[in-house]
Amino acid sequence: MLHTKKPRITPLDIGIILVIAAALAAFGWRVDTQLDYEWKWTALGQYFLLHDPDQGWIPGLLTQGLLTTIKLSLWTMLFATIIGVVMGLARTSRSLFNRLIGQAYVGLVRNIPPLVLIFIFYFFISDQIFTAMGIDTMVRNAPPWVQEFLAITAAPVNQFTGFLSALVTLAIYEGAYITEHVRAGVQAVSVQQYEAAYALGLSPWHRMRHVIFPQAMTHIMPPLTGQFISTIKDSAIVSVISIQELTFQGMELMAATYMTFEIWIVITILYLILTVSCSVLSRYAERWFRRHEV
Amino acid sequence: MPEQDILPTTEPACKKKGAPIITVEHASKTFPNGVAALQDVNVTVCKSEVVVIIGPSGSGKSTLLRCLNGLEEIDSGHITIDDIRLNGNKKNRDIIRQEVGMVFQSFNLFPHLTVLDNVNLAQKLVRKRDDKEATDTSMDLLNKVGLGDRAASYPSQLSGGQQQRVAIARALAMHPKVMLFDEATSALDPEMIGEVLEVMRALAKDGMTMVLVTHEMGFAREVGDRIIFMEHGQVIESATAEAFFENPGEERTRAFLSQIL
Amino acid sequence: MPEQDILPTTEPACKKKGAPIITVEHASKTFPNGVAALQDVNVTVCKSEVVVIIGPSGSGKSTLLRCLNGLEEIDSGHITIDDIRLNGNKKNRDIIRQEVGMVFQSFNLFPHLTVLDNVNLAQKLVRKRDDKEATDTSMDLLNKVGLGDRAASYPSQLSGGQQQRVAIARALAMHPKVMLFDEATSALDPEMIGEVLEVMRALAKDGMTMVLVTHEMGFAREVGDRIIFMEHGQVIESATAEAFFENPGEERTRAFLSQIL
Amino acid sequence: GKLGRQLTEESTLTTILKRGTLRVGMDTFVPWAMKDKTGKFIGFEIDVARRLAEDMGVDIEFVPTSWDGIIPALLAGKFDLLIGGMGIRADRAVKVNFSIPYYSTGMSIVANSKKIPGATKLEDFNKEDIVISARKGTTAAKAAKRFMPNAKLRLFNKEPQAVQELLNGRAHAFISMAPLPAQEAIKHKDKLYLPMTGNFTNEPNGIAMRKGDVDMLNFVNSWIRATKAEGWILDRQKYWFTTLDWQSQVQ
Amino acid sequence: MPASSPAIFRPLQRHEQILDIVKLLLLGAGVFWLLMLGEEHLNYQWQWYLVPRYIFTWKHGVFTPGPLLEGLFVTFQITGLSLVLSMLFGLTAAIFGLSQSYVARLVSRCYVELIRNTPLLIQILFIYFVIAPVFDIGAFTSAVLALSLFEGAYASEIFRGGIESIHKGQWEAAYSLGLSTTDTYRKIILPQAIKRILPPLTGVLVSLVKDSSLASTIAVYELTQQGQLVIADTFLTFEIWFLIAIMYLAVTISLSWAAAALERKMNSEN
Ligand SMILES: Nc1ncnc2c1ncn2[C@@H]1O[C@H](COP(=O)(O)OP(=O)(O)OP(=O)(O)O)[C@@H](O)[C@H]1O
Ligand SMILES: Nc1ncnc2c1ncn2[C@@H]1O[C@H](COP(=O)(O)OP(=O)(O)OP(=O)(O)O)[C@@H](O)[C@H]1O
Ligand SMILES: [Mg+2]
Ligand SMILES: [Mg+2]
Repeated sequence: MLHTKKPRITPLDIGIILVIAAALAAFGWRVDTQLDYEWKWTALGQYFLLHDPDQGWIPGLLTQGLLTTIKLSLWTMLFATIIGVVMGLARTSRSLFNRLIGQAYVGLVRNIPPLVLIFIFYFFISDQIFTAMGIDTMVRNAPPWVQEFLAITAAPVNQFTGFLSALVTLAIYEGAYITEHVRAGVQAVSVQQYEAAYALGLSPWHRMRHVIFPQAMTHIMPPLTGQFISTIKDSAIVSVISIQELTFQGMELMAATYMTFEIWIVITILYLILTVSCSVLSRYAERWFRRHEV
Repeated sequence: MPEQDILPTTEPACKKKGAPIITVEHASKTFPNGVAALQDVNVTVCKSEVVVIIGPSGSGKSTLLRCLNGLEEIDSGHITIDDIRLNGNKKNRDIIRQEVGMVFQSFNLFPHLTVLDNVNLAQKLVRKRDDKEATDTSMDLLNKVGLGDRAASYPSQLSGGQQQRVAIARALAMHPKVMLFDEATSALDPEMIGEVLEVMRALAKDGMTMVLVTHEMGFAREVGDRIIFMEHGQVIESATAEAFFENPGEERTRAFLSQIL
Repeated sequence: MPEQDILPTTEPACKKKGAPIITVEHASKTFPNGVAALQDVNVTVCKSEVVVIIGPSGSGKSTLLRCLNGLEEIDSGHITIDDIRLNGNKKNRDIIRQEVGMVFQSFNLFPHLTVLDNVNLAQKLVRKRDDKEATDTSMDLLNKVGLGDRAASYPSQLSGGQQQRVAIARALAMHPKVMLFDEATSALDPEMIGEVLEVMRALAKDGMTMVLVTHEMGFAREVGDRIIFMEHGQVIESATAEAFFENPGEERTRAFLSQIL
Repeated sequence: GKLGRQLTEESTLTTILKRGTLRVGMDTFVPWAMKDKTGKFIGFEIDVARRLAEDMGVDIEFVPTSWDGIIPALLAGKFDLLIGGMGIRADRAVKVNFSIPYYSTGMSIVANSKKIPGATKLEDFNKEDIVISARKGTTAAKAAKRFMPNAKLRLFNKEPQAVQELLNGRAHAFISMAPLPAQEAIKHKDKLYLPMTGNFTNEPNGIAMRKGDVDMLNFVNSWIRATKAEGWILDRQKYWFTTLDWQSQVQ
Repeated sequence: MPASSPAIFRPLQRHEQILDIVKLLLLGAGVFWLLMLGEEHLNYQWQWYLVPRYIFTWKHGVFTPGPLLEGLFVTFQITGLSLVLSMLFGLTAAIFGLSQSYVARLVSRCYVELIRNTPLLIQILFIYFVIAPVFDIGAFTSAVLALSLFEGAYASEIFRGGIESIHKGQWEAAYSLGLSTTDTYRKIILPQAIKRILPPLTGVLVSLVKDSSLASTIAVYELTQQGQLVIADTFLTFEIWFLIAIMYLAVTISLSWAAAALERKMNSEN
């Protein structure tokens, strides 16, 4: 579309405004007449911050859920990036073996609904692996300061294995997408860069580490930050295996209070705040990675 | 040391200049798509000699150059550089890559590194020089190519001619015994070509062994000790610059020159 | 009809040729980035006149042409074509677009349509001609530009010169009153330029009003009734082709011509 | 002998005592188990589980688990006991061991007074154009299928969603374990009513655990007998199911 | 050797390829063995023989689809309807986003950002429990609506990218011939853009199949919901979940293959 004119009101503007106004009016009218619902916005405050006679001000249910969502997303992103980088490099490697592994991983994970993946992982794979590794006993017998540390950075001891299952599932799921970003990023670096590195006598590791990967990062950054936003969103799905993150806490709260609408709206806004601030941050990160471009 | 008698008659016996540093014997290469890019090529380059390869497009000039530092492998024949055989042995190849500097037509600077880091990188990683030593070498070379003041710039902030000079400095920083230039000026504007040719001229004067592919006949004539004319993957003629331009031995060469000049 | 007395003295009063068909009065345009591409431009083009605009790069030639068929809008001043004002009124603009044909430097053929469909499309959609009528007109024009036998080809199967001739036929099929050519030959190889110039020459002979931007001084001199020289968004000189090349009135024009010729 | 000692050694009971924590699986289900304002679990089943842990002399830990995955989670060892208002049913007993019932309850039904006014018996709901909402995987869903095979069944992951469906007038009735339907009818007097007082099924509820652990089963059964005899369980049942005193803890 | 790998890599020799494939098979066997080990530990009673009846039954020559097959069919219905609708939403949002109207651009931006920045699970539940009762929309329709709004936002970005990738000269040429904006879209821009849009759009289709599983949370009887119900009835937890995963895989992978074939065909046409 060519923008030949300065902005001015077009018939389309008026049409859209009318349609939106009509839709809102219809919604308002129907809510008023059809839906029997008692709004209780003021009751929401205590689910954010609560005054406890013994402990003073403590975070409410929703705040706890929000914190868990943030922690889970951060860890997931860390591990997903590691997985994605390793698998992405495998997918661009010369070895057919590596490429096949990468391909099988991506093909499998990206073609199964995350809901189904989570159930399978939660009940079957992660459970076996964690039990075999004795992680649960390890955490329970850890010194208090370690437990304290885990509680702050991840989850309290009693929810730790569940958290870990969710983390592993999500990391594997998001990792498959990051793998593809990494592959595309690496392949976007021109062959000439390989040749120049080669002609200077750099070893394959140095070539990757100092020449190819830093350049690939410029291409990888935008989709990677996009994936971080997806991770925050996708983490909602682990509520089905009762990880006490934002969506789960919200649903628990609805179960107890029946303030369905208020809570859905608040949760949506909380997710929006998380993801939007994330995309603002990512814009800075991208700019930093592009600093060599004038 | 290769035996002199197996070389074809067109190849000089390195009398004027030093001992042979590059010998290519019966080298052939066919790409997977069936193109025979090199067919029984024999070339000898002596120390401190400047050899210019010319020939029509697709004649195998770039392929020959790329084989010389192991970017491609020949199918049969031998390439020996500074007494080391390029025979698929990884160790040999790694040594040779360090001895042979290459400057590409498209510069191929690392865009994410500053000019200084571009020149420093391989010195530190391959030659294991410390930061100070590497930077000293780099700044010295950058000053030589007239870019000492742009050390902190990124490649994208430089003109094409400046970029190409950085690429030359980068290759020189490894102290190679041989420098290869593949159409090092053909991506440049006329006025930028001048800058780069100046640097190459200085190198030739300093006694650097150089093999260059170029379409600039004037330059070839000026700096080239010897001219090699290729076509269809074969060496058609190899002669001193003077002999080549004044009195080409082959009919084909004459036809080519008449078109170009 | 614009009043004649507001025109600057360099503009002719359309004595030799027909009545004025294009008048540009005090036209100015500044792009959002602050570039003043047109500054108080006054131009009159008479019926059947061939006006050639020349000038250094960035002088506003393309912008002027694009304003003439409403691809850009001027900020102030007036443009009148065939008694219709281009004043931001959508209906006027649509009429003018149909009266004014434009041929672009980069051809801009529709790659997913055959040559015939390229020429047919606007006839059917805008002029509402039925298929037979449109095809007759198209084939007639394609034959005229020497491409009758390529009607079923796709643009990608044609050479640049052929594509440009299709673009001309496509514009002509709308029976425009004025044709605009923006460097219609500069994307072409020398031998293809010939083909296209031939077509334009024929058009000029047939009495088509044409405004063209070109860097081909030889051609400008040959077909141009009048030459307009622009710089920095201003019309520096406007004179008959003969006067312009033999005896340019302005110092700046002389400097420009001495560089080019 | 040796084998007996090994069995004792491997019993969950020993594991719990060694670990010092009893892990109990449940799912949110008002007023059986839910979170209070501070995020602590409260409810009838929670009280039962706490008391059980107390009597064992160990700490308690709750593992909230989605209802449709709760039996696999038990099998997978995510918790030791399932104390979540699980009705004793033969098909479930194929997979897990049930204790003796510690209390009984039954299904009851609540209807929307606008959509289907004046219904008094189950047959009123056994029609093709009737929509009944319930929770996925519960005995309520089973009961609905058995008693009202003609009605359409709409199953959700959680009760509140099923109740919301009823309140929104998109379902005619909601079936769940008593006393939830009755409590809902009280809360929304103007919209909901109880077609019949009392329950239309009677279901014994037991504590579920993994198969093949005789010691654990025996222990739990003994505990139930003793606590029931004390009258404590009935007392708790009264507090949670017939009063609404606990509401202030939630809102 | 895919064309995308840097040319500097020597192509693999035949024996290296075979070696790598053997390595992969060994790895697969190793993973399988580990799984079997874990399974032993699990003490789970596998009852695969009970599973087929939930897919379909074949009695006296009469074919009766089981709940899972019926669920798959509903999944297809949701996917198909959502695909059509999401194309509509996507195209509208894309054209709004590219239009000159300020309000249209704002609406398109808000729509895309809002949808892409909140979880789909929340959107589905929100639409079903908040919007749908107001307008009296059913569960199936709500699912379709939520999914198509969601994928529509992604499709709109694909459309926008495809349309923007068409050279500006095409617009100019069309305008200078006097074509209207609508005609230009219809006859010039979209026919060209479609070739660049179609391959990434097949990705949307695969996402739709996958994401439709979330409709199970609002009581739509699609594949996942049917699976959950079968599990609730039979406690064949692992068998059914694995089976469902395989069913989804079969659908999505064949879609991906079809998409790849389509893309190849389009590339070869040019
Ligand atoms: N990687 C490759 N795969 C297949 N064929 C190749 C490859 N590289 C070069 N060729 C072919 O080998 C022949 C020689 O190519 P080369 O690049 O050496 O020519 P050149 O003399 O450098 O030409 P120019 O002057 O155009 O650079 C050409 O026909 C070319 O198409
Ligand atoms: N869309 C635009 N936005 C901003 N500036 C523009 C735009 N189009 C052109 N310009 C600027 O306006 C000035 C005139 O441009 P124009 O294209 O008319 O020059 P020209 O005479 O056609 O030059 P050339 O001979 O290179 O085609 C230039 O400085 C150009 O950078
Ligand atoms: Mg070459
Ligand atoms: Mg121009």
